[in-house]
Amino acid sequence: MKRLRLERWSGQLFTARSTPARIRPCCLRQQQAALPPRIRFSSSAAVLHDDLIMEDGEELDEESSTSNTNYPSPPLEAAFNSSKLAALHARLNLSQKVPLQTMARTLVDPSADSNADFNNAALANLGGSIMSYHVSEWLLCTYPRLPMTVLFAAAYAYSGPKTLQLVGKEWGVETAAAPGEEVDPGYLQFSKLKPGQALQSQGGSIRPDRKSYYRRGISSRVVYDDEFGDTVSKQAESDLPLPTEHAYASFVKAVVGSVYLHSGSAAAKTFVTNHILSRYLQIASLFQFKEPVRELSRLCAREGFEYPVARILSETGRRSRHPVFVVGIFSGKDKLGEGAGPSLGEARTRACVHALKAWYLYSPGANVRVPSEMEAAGAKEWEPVHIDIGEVIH
Amino acid sequence: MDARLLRRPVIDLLSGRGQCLTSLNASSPRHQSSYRRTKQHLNIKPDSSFLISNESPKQDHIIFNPPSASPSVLHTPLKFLPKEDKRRQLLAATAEKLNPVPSRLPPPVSRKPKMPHHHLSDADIAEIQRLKRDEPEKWNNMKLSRKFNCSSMFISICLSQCGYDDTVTRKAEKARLDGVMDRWGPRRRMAHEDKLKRMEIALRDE
Amino acid sequence: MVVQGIRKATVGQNGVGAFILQCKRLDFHYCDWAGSSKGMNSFLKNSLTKFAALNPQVEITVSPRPRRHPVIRGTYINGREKAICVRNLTKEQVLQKAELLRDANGEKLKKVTKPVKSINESVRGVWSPYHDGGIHV
Amino acid sequence: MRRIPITSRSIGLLRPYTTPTPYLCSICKHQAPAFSTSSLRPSLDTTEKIRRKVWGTDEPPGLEDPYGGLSKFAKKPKPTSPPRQMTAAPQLPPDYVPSSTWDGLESVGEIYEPEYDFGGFLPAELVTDTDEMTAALHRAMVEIFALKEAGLSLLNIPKAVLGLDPTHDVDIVPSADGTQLRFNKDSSLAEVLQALTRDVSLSSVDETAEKGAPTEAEEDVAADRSELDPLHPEGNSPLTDETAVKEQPTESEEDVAADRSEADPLADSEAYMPFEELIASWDPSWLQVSIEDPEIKFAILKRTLQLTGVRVPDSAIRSTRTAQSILSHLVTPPKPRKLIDALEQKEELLTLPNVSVFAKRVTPIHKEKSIGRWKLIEKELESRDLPVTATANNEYPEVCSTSATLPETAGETAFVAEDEILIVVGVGLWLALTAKVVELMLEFVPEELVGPEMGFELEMLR
Repeated sequence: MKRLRLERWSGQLFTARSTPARIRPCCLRQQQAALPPRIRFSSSAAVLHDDLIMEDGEELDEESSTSNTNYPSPPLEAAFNSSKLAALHARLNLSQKVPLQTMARTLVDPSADSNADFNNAALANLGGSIMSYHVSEWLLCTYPRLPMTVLFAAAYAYSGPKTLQLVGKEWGVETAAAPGEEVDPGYLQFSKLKPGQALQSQGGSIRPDRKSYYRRGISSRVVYDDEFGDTVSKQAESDLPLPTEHAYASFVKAVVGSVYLHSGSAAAKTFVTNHILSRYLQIASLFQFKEPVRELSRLCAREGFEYPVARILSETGRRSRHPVFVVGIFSGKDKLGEGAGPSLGEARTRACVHALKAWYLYSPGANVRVPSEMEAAGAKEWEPVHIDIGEVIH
Repeated sequence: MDARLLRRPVIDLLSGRGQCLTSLNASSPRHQSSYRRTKQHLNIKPDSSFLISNESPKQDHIIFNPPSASPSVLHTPLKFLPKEDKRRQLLAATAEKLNPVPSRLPPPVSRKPKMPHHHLSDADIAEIQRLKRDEPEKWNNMKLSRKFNCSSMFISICLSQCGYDDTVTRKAEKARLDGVMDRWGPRRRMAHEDKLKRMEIALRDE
Repeated sequence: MVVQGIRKATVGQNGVGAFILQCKRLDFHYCDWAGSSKGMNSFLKNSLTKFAALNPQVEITVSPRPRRHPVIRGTYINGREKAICVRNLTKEQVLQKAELLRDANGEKLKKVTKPVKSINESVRGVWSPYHDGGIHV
Repeated sequence: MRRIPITSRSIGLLRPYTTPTPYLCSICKHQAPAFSTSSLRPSLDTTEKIRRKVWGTDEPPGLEDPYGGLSKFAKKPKPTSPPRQMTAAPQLPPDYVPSSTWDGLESVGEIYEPEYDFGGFLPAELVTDTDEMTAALHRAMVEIFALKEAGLSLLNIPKAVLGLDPTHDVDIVPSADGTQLRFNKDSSLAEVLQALTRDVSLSSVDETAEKGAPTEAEEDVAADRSELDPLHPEGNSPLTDETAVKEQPTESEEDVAADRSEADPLADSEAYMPFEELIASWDPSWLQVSIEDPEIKFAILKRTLQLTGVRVPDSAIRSTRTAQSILSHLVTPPKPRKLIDALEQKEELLTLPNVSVFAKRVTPIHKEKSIGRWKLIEKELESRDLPVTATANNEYPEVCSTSATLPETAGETAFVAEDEILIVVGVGLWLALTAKVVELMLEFVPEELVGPEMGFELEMLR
């Protein structure tokens, strides 16, 4: 493909790249204005090289230039020639403060480029923290009585790798087949797992109690594990091949991190609210009970309510093949919940599950204030949110 | 607004579209096989709360027509609301009017008389354990619970510490039950499996 | 552990919170020689700048396709493609086709009978015969 | 209804069988019946037939034409011309000799003559360079404003573009009471005017014609010049020089040579100055000079046309008000031949970040390259000794044992794996099959069907 290069490419870009120490400028704080005008036609590296010879009229050393094209990720200046990247930037409605180089960097996974100056590991770490902070503060303030396990599951549903893969795909990001210098910087670059290849062990977790006879309780998960209750692998950054969902997750996190770095915390919060927290989830469907009847009686005992009694609200066809019983759970004279089932036992179980969910899913309102709102200038005085004493233990 | 509320049922009656009133009793000779017939059939009389009567208020008002559906889990019962919640007062005010506390509660599911709680002394518990230790074959849980007037659950808790090794009994009991299940036919087996599945689903509330 | 959490993934609702335009890429193919590309070439020369500036979230590529009819090809976020042959169309008609592709969501065309589609739970719940006060026989 | 062919009609049976019928096509047979029962009658016109029928006789009474007289559609007799009178040939003079060449004869029609040759007033070569065009416009404006300043008629614009440009060092400054020329150290009004008038003098006389002696008009101009002298005394010396040289009534060749030789030293100093620097040396406000006056505008446009050969469209003349607008019409780039050339000029399109424009067709290889798969494909193809692209290498790869049997003329490449055997099916057609398949094939193919072309390889296989 002929490459129409209107700007003059000077040899300095190439000489800078030929330094053996592989020093490339870090893009994190570079501003867009300082860079050459964006005129693009094509982005194939080989043709670029041909044109360089033709336009500059100087003979580049073939051997040296080919030996230098082994960078594992596209160069920084390619970010300005990629229309895909610019379209992605505009599609996410990012501020102009977020430069295209940073955008390009968020798309390079550590498994593609192990150099920490050019991959998104640091950005993803930062963005992941910001995202999980906003998700968890919103969940905790909106549903203050969620059990810890359900809270983990809800956090996973909002910011887990599966969801972030969906988010990344809904942003229109595609994966590159293999990372390399010639790849368009608008593609997500990581080294893919081969079919049938097993996940590499990450070298154990950081938990101090690695022995199998230790009980991995919920409280220890809060302390030692990550925001979803999973163990954190010991090896922080690895350039091993990884599943696609993890690559997408680190990309989305890195975008949040870059928004935070360039536009500030308020913009990052808005971004997380718009793209992550606006997604649809029925939190009521995340519960899996084991012994709801006993749990409800323990709850009533703890809270000082009267002992819950199951009462038949209505029934039909008791002696038929398909009876239906509607059973309500009453504590004293107040109805806590009700459920319908084909047998009295199942109806009672359903009624207890219903009552327990009604307890756990108490919400002070959808627009409850979260602590990060206090960061805004001129925020109202903080009113304490409802804090629950925790789930029922029996 | 008022006029419209009034107009629709009146027009329905006059235009002969009020067949919904009779359709419940009279068996329809035809199936509701067309869109128009279905729509016409579903064109039912509005709830009485929508109708204007002499008691209906003369000013702007809210018509409260609770859904005929099982309540949502997101509607926290009054009892579960925390003390500082603002909805407590509102719900308490409306609950009196809308759901007056019934003078007679519905019948409970299990009519069995409740066992008395916490009436056994340590000596009684030691006696239970001794009986089981001495004559394990004779004293099973049901007999013990009947003798001491307590729940069999309590008996099982007591006996878990009595020192009697019941693994053999358990195994034999399990083998007996498995033998019974092996004799089941396909219909009963399927019904049993379905029941287990339904309980699983009930625990997930799906 | 009493209550277990079930792991699920949230469902995106485009337009609630953030809106992502579903058309992510428009390829304009033209031919320098053939007369059927006349309107397309005029569009590329005159109107593309404005069109591209108005739609920065769409990646736009212009490439020749010699000895073929001019085509606009849209690539969508759901992975599908739509292509429209714009042979012998005028500049304005080409612009209309480009806007059509930009506004499409990539799904196959289907008849929309209900004006509102929602995945939200019904506010009044699913009707149940046991909660209607019952019919007393 | 289907017609009965004429040969099978009963009437046709009347014909004797012995007469051989010549071949007739079916159409002719139908159109011309071979046997006619109607008698031959004299042809009568329709009116006559009807008249006979009406009257029932063959000689109907009355006029042939019932309306009497001759119809006006009837052919009128041609007026007979009087017979041509024969006249005697004129008497030639006794000394008449027919000429054998055309010398001295009156010429009629288009015959090339040098004096009829139309010499256009436009230069033969159009100016395309932007800077040169700008300089020409500047020169034209300086000259026109100089003429105006001197109070001369604007019709004095010389016809031909001659001589050097004395206007390099003149600035055009818009001022409140009109446009003014500001002469810097290397120029003067007189010099400009002198160059102009010299051009006038040169152009007034035809170049091809002799211009040895100064004509009356030139003397008038010289007198004009002498009047201007007191105004600009510093322009005196070149002026006198000029006239001195010119007034020498020498041979024309010398005059022209002198003219040129005089131009050289002046040109030396300025001609080597690039146009960019020249334009940069001028006060940029000259582009904003108002040329509302139609007379001036016309004169400037005319002079620019002479200098550059580029015509400003009539529709644009009305809307031009400044030098800038004239320039914008003059320096319009040539029409691009390809769309990509047109897009290249659209800076705002190319600077849009979401647009990429390709000059050549985007092939699958480019797509694979952009997602990084091409290097894998290349590696895999090379590891199998396969050509990367169709045109990459046309050499045959290593073929295990059958390489000698490959047809030499085939331009394609055959790829045979190690466990496969090549079978030539026809010229340029071959199959690569595994040995097992070939054995199976041989079981089912009868011996006699294995022809000599095929048997070559099959024998080798056995």
